[in-house]
Amino acid sequence: MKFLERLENLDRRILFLLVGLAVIIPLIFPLGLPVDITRPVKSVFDRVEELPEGAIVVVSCDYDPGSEAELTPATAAFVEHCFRRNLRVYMMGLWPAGPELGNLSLESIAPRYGKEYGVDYINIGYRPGGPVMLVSLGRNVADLVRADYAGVPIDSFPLGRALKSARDIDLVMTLSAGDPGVLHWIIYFSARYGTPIATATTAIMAPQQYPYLSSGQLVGLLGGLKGAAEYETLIEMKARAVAGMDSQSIVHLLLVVFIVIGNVILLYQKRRI
Amino acid sequence: MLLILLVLTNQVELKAFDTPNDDGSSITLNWQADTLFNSYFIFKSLNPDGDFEKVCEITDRTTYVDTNVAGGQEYYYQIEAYGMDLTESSRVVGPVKAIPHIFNTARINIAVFIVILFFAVIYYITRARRGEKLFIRKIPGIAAIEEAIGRATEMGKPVLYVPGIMDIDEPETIASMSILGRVAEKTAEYGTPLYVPTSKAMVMSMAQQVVKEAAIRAGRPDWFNIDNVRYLTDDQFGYVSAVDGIMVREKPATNFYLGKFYAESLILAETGFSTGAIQIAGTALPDQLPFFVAACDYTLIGEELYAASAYLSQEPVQLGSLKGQDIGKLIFIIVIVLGVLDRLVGLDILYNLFSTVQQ
Amino acid sequence: MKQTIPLIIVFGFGFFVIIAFFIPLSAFQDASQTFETWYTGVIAFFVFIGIFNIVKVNASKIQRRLSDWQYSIILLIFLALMMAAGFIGGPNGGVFNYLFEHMQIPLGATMFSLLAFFVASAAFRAFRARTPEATLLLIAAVIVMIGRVPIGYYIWRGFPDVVEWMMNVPNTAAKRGILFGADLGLISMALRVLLGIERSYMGGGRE
Amino acid sequence: MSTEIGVWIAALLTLAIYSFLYKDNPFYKVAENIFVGVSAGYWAVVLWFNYAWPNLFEPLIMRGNFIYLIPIIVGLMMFAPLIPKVSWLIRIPLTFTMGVAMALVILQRIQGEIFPQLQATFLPLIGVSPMQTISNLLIIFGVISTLIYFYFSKAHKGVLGVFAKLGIWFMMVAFGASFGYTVMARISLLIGRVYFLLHNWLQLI
Repeated sequence: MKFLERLENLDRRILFLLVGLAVIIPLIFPLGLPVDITRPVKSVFDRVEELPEGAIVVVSCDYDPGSEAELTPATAAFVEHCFRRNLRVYMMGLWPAGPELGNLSLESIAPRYGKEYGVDYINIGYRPGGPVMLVSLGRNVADLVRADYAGVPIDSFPLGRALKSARDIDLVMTLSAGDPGVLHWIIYFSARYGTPIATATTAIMAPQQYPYLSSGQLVGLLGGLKGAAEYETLIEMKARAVAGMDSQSIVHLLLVVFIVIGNVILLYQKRRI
Repeated sequence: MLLILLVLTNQVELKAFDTPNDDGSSITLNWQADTLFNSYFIFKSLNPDGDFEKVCEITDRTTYVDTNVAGGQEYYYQIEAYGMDLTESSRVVGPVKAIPHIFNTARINIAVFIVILFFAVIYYITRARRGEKLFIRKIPGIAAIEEAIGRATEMGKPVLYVPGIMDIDEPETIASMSILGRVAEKTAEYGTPLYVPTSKAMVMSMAQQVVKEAAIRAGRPDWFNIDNVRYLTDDQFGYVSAVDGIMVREKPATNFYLGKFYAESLILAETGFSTGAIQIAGTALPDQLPFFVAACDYTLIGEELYAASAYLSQEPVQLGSLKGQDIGKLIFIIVIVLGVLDRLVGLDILYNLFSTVQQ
Repeated sequence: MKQTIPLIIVFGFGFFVIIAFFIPLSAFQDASQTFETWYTGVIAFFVFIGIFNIVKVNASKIQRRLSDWQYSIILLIFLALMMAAGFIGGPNGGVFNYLFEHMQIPLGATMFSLLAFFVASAAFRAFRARTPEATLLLIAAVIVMIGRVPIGYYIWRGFPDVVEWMMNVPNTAAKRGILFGADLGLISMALRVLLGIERSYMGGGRE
Repeated sequence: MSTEIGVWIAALLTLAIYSFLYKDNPFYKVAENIFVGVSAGYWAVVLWFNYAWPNLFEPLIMRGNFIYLIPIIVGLMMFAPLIPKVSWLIRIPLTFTMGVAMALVILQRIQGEIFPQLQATFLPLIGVSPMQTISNLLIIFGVISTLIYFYFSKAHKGVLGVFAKLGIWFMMVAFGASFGYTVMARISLLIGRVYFLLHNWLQLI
């Protein structure tokens, strides 16, 4: 049983190497496993389906490049769905870099649906001030938003004029990677104005949202890259998120194997004592 | 016949009233009307039969808050509803005036709650101050803090104290600063070096004060080295990369991670583990607890973090507040049980009591 | 005075903001709002003492030729470069954005992604059935880990539902319990701070 | 392979950080110090333009609102420790911030967290499916026993001990589940970086 002892003191760099390979190989040679749909994702999808044409959806990009890997695919899939349903997208962000990242998705998707800036979608950019800002935004948008992200007066756009306060918002989608983010939207916005909030979060934050899902404070949830992959599947447009799912599966299996080995070692040690 | 019925049912019922719980700057209008209507003109006047001025047009809802009102002035309102080819006016309602309110009655539930909790804590603090002995059970993670400092001293290695990555407006950071005071006092006594890298300048300023005063209290003002309490960068991962560097280069024997953490928790804890340090973590929110629990030797969970500074101080007054918290928990449990029973019998009294959405 | 004035400030501003929350009169609302603005401003303004500290610590490291002092030069150069780019060219300036996009973003994302490796090493070490508690941790982790990925669905179609149930029921329950406890601890601590009973945060001694 | 300098810089920095997994080395040290320098500068600029300027200086300088001198002077007290005689003045901005922050935190946690979460725990036990009844009972039990675990002023013995133990079990299941749930996120990040290296830099996929 020398082998097990060696495994026990396994240099963790070997683990690291295996994890690295398990990610790289399936990316180059994809397997194409199917994706199942969970209820919180379906709820977001259904809510968007139920909205009447022309409804205003606030898409708040509350993330930064650190979580871009997880949230950009979700942003893209959600915006795609909104445009397909002819909803109006009002983009903003509680994090400085968020709206810039979100804009990349808007700009690449809008032309495909013939959407016009200022009419069908708008980006008002980064909105600093967290909680305080959210409260005043819900009260009166005009107090706070005078120009879009490029500095063009907001009144010069039909969509800019259409949104006056929280009452005009049919749904808020926050793509959230931390604070300020989904919690602030719930506490400072929804709790005050009753606006429905949907969210896509990093997978790390997802479990934390379940209490809010079950209390109805959240409409639905896209958790991590998996959530984005599910949404991509629901809108029948498989892209980057679905591609990453194979690597996910392999690494997860690898981890389970590690854990099993760890426990075999434990059993062996126990028996020896 | 049908037409008459339509006309009869198409009445528009308007209600105008002073907006509750505001500062006297608005009047709220609500109306009920048949779904055949899709747009409403709102008119307002200073006297019931004077000239009504159009205020605005509403299309998508049946409520409006008029904020363009002078305090104390009486107003009259009327609404015209438009449908496909129907028009209907409501009767004139009024007079209404906007009155400033001095207490937000919608928040009375919160006020009562705060008063009860404050009272519970203050009550036990007072009892403790009178010299009453209050029993507080041993909390393993907290007991481990002193041992861990002792271990670093024996090994002749420094102690690393990471106060989280958030600013002093986060309660976890404040709790961490309080614990830092106790940790610094101990390390100063032993003469063990203490590194406190921070991610926020304000936390650095506060930590410098805390450590300096602790050194003075321990009678070792010379031990305090201001450069050991330093600011690195506000950036989450920039900060982590530098703290990781400190860990592998200075090889501290004990790492404390107490405060508010996000994804960096596991990067810190795993790097710390690889250097063989004893690790004690503590954070209040559940998100990062699993990683600290998995990778650290001891973890202060949730409330234990806040209890730690009171516990470490061993001051009766502070311990008294822990007893007050326990009363708070008891209240929570009772409220939950009552709330469930309340729904079981279908009363929903408690359910509504804990509502916070405002109109 | 060194203790009293700060304690009066903490008490005064703290209770004012709490009371103003319940009084809709505009005088209270406006004052409360103003303090909130000031406070965000003051917090942000403090970053300059941080920058001052970085320069001081690293300059003295270079001067005293402490180990790895050469790297401090790199740090100071990039700090100066970034600040110059930002304050001269503005936060939307070209150089500023270029450095942000091609240095800070990839560095941050890569540092973050180290977690993929650390999650593996932590799982290998920690998820062993040593005690009943550790066993629960291990079982829950493995079920969710498999149930969350497509391959889990392949193995057994019920997996995602089990995962959802675990997230919805035991997970929600425990986290809610932790939240309630933590919030009580927080309120009690905040009260101790506001009343000046807890003052170790400002280096203050005992009562 | 990419011909863009920016992509090359990013790729090399990425590899330098990964080299830390093997062990600490000069490449990592260079990347680390660049990172700290660049990001500290970045945040100084962002915090100034987004918070300090609009909240303190713009009202004073552009609108002549002299009351804003107060917070600015309070803020400047951050430099007080440099002058030993008045070093205690640093406590003024610190305590001001804390006073406001603590009050806001108390209010928002009660309004936004405690109340809605309590409300959500008042779960229906009848009129739902039997499975849901069991789940709801478990949630209620779980919340209560977790709260009991945090009871400080009684030893965990007898009934209290049983509940506290149950509380620990609930927490362990929650922690395990959360850990398992987040593994995905972590892998996603690595996928993101590997995608960058393979796609944007090497252009293999």
